[in-house]
Amino acid sequence: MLKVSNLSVSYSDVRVVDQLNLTLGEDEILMLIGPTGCGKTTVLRALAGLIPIQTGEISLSDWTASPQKHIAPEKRRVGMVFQDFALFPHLTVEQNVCFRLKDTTRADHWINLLGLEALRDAKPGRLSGGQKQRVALARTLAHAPSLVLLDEPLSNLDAALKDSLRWDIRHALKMAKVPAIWVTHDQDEALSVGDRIGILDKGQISQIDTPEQCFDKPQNRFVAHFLGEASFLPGQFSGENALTELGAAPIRQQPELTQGDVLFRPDDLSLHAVAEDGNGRIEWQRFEGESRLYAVTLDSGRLVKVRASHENAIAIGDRVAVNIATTHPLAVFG
Amino acid sequence: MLKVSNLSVSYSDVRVVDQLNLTLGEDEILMLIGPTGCGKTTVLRALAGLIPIQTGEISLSDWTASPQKHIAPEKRRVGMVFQDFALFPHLTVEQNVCFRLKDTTRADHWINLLGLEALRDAKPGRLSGGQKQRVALARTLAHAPSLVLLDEPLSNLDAALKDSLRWDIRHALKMAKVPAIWVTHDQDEALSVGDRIGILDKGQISQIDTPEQCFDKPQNRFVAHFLGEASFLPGQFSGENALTELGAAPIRQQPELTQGDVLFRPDDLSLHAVAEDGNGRIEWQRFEGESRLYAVTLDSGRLVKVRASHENAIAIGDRVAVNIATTHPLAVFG
Amino acid sequence: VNAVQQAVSVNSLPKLVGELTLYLGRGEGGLYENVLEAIKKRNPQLTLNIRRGGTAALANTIVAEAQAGVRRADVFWAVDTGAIGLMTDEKLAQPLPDDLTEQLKPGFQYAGWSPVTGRIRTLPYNTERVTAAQIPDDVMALADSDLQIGWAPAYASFQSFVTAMRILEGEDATAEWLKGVSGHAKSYAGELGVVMGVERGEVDMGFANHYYTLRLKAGKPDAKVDLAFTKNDAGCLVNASGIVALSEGDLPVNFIRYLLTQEVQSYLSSEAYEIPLVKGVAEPQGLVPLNTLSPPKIDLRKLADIRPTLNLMRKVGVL
Amino acid sequence: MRTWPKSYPLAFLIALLALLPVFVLMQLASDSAEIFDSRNLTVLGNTLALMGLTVVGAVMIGVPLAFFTAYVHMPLRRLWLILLAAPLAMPSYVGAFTLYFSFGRGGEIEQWLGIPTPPVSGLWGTALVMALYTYPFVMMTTRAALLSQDASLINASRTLGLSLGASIRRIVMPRLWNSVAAGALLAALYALSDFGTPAILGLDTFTRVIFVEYNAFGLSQAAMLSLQLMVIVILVLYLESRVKATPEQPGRHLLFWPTKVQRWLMQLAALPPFLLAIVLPLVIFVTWLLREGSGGFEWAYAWNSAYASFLAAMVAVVLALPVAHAALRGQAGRLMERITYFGFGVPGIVMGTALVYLGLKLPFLYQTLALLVIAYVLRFLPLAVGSVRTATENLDGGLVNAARVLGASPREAFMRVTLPLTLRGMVAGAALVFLEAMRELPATLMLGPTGFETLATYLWRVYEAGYFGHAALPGIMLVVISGFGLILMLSGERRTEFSI
Ligand SMILES: Nc1ncnc2c1ncn2[C@@H]1O[C@H](COP(=O)(O)OP(=O)(O)OP(=O)(O)O)[C@@H](O)[C@H]1O
Ligand SMILES: Nc1ncnc2c1ncn2[C@@H]1O[C@H](COP(=O)(O)OP(=O)(O)OP(=O)(O)O)[C@@H](O)[C@H]1O
Ligand SMILES: [Mg+2]
Ligand SMILES: [Mg+2]
Repeated sequence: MLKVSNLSVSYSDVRVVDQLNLTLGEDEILMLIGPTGCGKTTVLRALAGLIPIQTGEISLSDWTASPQKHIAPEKRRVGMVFQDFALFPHLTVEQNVCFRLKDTTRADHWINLLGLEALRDAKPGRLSGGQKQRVALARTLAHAPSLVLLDEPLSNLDAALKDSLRWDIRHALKMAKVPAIWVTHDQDEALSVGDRIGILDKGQISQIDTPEQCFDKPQNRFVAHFLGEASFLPGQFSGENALTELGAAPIRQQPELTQGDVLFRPDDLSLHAVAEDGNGRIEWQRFEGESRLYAVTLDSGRLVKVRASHENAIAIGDRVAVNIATTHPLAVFG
Repeated sequence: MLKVSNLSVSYSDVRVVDQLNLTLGEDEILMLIGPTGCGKTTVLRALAGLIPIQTGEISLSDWTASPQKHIAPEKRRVGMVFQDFALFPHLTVEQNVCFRLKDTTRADHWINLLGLEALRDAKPGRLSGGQKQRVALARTLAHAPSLVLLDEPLSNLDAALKDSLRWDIRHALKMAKVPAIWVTHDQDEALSVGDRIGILDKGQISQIDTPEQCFDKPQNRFVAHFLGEASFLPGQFSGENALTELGAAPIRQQPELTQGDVLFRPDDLSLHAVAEDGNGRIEWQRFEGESRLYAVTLDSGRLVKVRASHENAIAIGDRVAVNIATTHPLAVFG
Repeated sequence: VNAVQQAVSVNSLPKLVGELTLYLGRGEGGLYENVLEAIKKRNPQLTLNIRRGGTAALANTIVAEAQAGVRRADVFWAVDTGAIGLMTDEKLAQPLPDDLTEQLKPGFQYAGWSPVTGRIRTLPYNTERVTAAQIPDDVMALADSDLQIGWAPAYASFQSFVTAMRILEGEDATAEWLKGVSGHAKSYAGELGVVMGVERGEVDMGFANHYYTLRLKAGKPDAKVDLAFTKNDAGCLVNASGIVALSEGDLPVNFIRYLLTQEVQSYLSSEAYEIPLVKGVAEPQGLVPLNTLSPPKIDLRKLADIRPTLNLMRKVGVL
Repeated sequence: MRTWPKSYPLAFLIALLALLPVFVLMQLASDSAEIFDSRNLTVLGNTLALMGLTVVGAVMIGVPLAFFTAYVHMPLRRLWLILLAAPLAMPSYVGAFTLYFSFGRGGEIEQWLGIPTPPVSGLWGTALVMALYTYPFVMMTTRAALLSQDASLINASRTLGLSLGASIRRIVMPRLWNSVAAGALLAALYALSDFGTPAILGLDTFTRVIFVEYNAFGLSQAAMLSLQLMVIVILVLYLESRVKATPEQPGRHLLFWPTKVQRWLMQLAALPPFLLAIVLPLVIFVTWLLREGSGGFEWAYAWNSAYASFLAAMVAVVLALPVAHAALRGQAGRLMERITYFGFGVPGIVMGTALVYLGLKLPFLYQTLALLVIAYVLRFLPLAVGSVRTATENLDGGLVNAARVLGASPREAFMRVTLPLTLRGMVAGAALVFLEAMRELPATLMLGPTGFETLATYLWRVYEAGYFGHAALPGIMLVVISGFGLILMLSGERRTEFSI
């Protein structure tokens, strides 16, 4: 079990991670997301013992590190997949993966699973970006650490591989019963793979909860914006209802609020083209394969995003009628 | 206008790009996607003149390169954002971006737009992954090339930034009227930003067409699988209809085929939980924010993926009824 | 005729005027320097350019220059007679006037070059390990003594000494002698090393030019080393440093005259412990007077014939 | 479409220039009858043994010190670097002499402290002294490589559970071999060509045979023997060329912050080479200085030394660039680079004489400072080439590609990307040439302008005459000026620091 309390990290004078607290269960997977430069990699580096920490305490099953008591990285049994791979350029793929292994069966397992068989004897210099990432992944997982830190481990892989790999990794982590912190920029990944999601903003955790909770009940606008598309419309609240310019919407009751903004996800709204009237105009649209995302400028001037089937393509500038289509209560912010 | 004909590239003996043909209009953006290691980066490197080509011809407005006539990279006026950034470690962010610029206004423009103002004087060594990527992007765009090659330019950025940046880049490319080839692993990116998509498989182009065409009318199963989730069910075709184990489905007529597989996208099907009967069981499900993706093992043993609202969560192992819900004709393969 | 002739004084010499390039085949610390400084001071109109270097290296340079038709050196002052021999063999040396050569002691008068100072072969011995009486006065007897001997076979002075022995005693005797000594000898790089080895008691005695011992004792008065001499054989050979005029004219010759003056000779004798070779100059302190020694009579130019010596030493296996 | 790399013509010219002295040697040797004397076989054995031991010793001292100076954070880091590189400025014959003089029965150490010490002589003693005066070759080339290695690899290795020491062994060292080898090559060539040290310490090596011939005016035989020595040189060059590196991008630079105690211990361990190679000779000379007083020293000697050496260092580095560049472009370039090493493997006097013959072909240059600088460059070019090459070799081509895609010509890419990133190697190379030129003797004596006295020639003059007290001042000056030279060059290196 990992326990981090009041962790702060600075580079020279700049505090990059600020009083961070988190605990991780036996085999829990925490997805860490946040804007670039918010300190995700720094948190991982601190946990791995690669940079000194300024305040707080990090403890795993059998060690506790603090600013006074630095534990060397190699004593922590923490595995890390680096954002820039950090493959050993003088070793082949196989030698990289088997780096410290006596028994290479686990290495073979991961080499196979990650489709690196044909590249066993290649040096990192001639691998493609995705191949390098897979080697880095295999190396860490094969060394069976007691805590796994993954820094955007799949960012350079194609969607199909990414999709199957994230399940394989999750599976492996669960099987080995090791906790993991997984940094990602991919919302699908964050929402689907993790047991919990932590949203990091300027070195502090904004919300840490299950994917469903984070998505449906974001703590604040930052989280709402950061996970999925979000549009806000002002409304007057009365009990479980809010009155907005698009009409009445069911909301999650917040007794102390009588007015504020209602959070609409693109699928909470529907739209159809109209010859005349309607309540807005298409600002831009984007093809997403199975669906299309429309941005509509309402007549009030506010912009909302609406997801619709890919079949009906409405041209930019056309008038549309936007309606509230949700049946579940929406989140509101004061 | 870029014209590539019969381009082949090998590393020592291994042919990585094989007889590739493509043309790019004045200010067209081509999204290049494909599995890792399929040769995307290699294509870009060949276009930039960084590796010799074995056969074929590459021509841009004022030059033509062939195996006999190598044109030096610096003579091609081709800009490239490298997958591993390739920032100059001894130069600051500003010096990197202004590398060969006399007039730095364009550099300032991109530094601003990409939010690098505060990092002007930082050396790459202390940048986060996403920050590096933005610097690489700014550097290329600021140098105003006549063809832009982007190798996964946004893979390390968070979703929100990615989303806005891809529009900014598209916009800039269109404004400057430069054609671009943009390698990505992000399906949303591929489908939404590009004018056309090229799907590369083992060094050959499988299909090159508009996003809509590629998604709706994939040339072959590989393309279908690669762009979006795909399930196939066998059926008997008669005219514009196919009879499958889930019932009748509208198909795009293919006179020469009387039977084959029908391609179902997750939104072409619908499902609801049933106490008894139904036609399948939930194999796994995944939360995607606004929706949930279910994998259902039909009683025939085949697996289909169905997308449904995130509100109704059906437990794994529950029985469900899957129905065909599409109104538009589906693609079929012999 | 001039048995008790006084050496010439600098005061009686003509002033040197013009530019002169001296190749100085040895650097004697500040001492030669002081001599040259003094000459320059007396002759303000003389521009003296000095090029220093190893004697062999400078000799080779002069030969190379001559082959290329370039002449840079007017005078060549060399430590050992081998280099002088090369100059005369290559016909590069200008003849010297008789009145100059006649200033030198008998046996040191040559037409093509002039000896400047002499050095005598000595047997430095460790005063704690052996007494003077134990050192034989016949160098040939050392071959089968049981003394531990230090020598420097690669050193030019030693090779001149062997050459002298070869001339005096013949090839075979010399070969026997080398073989005999090598049985109880320790090799050093140079004769300074030999003297130091003796002083430190690594060996009982050694072969070295006299001045190394005198200088060592000057810096370290309690040094446990003293000098012994043999009689009438190569063991107490007096060899010389020499000077050759390479360009015609009076200036080089007159320059050489300065080196043979009373002042210069006695300065080198008292400060560098070199043996003055001009008639009527006192010998260095701490060295037994030259006239009490009995050096062998030998034409020093013959010492330049070093090739057979090397072959001999190689054959015996000491080189 | 294959065209000659742009650096080839220049490199070819330089290689040709480097080959000229060898041609002269061949011409000189053509008079010689004797090809090989079988009696020289034991001498050959001694030479090879000395070379081997020297390399081992230089690597064993130089590599740890490279780590110490590159990775350990401590006050006065640069001073340490300078002190540890200083042995290159001290002529090794001086060191050999003083060590011989201090150790052993009746040596100075026994006289002062009454502690008997083993003598420094024979094969082991010679190898020890040689290693003491050649380890900076290894230290400088290795340090330059260490500074450009990406530290994140050590981090990766440590998170995989490997201790720091083991990580260095398995991750840093294997990527370092080419730089170590480049330094070791220089040490080996130095050991092959040095005369003074083995002679003083009583080891019979090839150079002594050459020296005896030379002094007996058997110049042609000496040249022939030197050419034979070059066969060994070629062998060593070949062996070194087999060590290859994997290119990589430079990255974050690693720095360790040891505790006070650790730092003291490390500094204590780093001190002995400096004490033996620099302090001991100076102490001996100073005691003689006190006994017999100094005289005749002029400050101009110091200026002459510094000036000529500095010029040589700069020219050598500039010429090293195309050669190093060519070496990485192909077989032919590699060969050209190897040729430039010849000058360093031939004994100084023989090389000096060859250069006299060469210089005489250009009478307007003969005995001018310009020719002396050319001679230094011809002799010490390999010091610069080796350092520059290893630094460039380790650099991944990705950055150059990035520059070219931005429109920079290969030249511009080289100047603005490769060059700054390999500046460390260049500084190391310049420093090596500078230090080596400071102590160079034979060529200075034979080729410098008449009357041009340097610290090394003055030191030799007084040493040779046995006036050791006079050697103290030039000895100290050599070390001090080397220090200044190094500071000057290292300040150039500092500007490219891109570590955190
Ligand atoms: N220098 C090289 N030498 C030999 N093979 C190479 C070299 N560079 C790349 N390859 C191989 O060529 C193939 C294509 O590589 P490329 O980098 O073009 O892939 P990619 O499509 O960009 O993959 P990714 O999406 O992972 O970046 C890979 O299998 C790779 O291993
Ligand atoms: N060595 C360093 N010295 C100074 N500042 C640094 C250093 N490393 C990182 N930073 C700064 O600290 C902040 C956090 O960096 P970090 O790498 O943790 O970001 P991140 O959240 O991982 O971003 P990304 O998603 O882009 O990888 C950034 O603003 C970065 O510029
Ligand atoms: Mg990061
Ligand atoms: Mg790629």
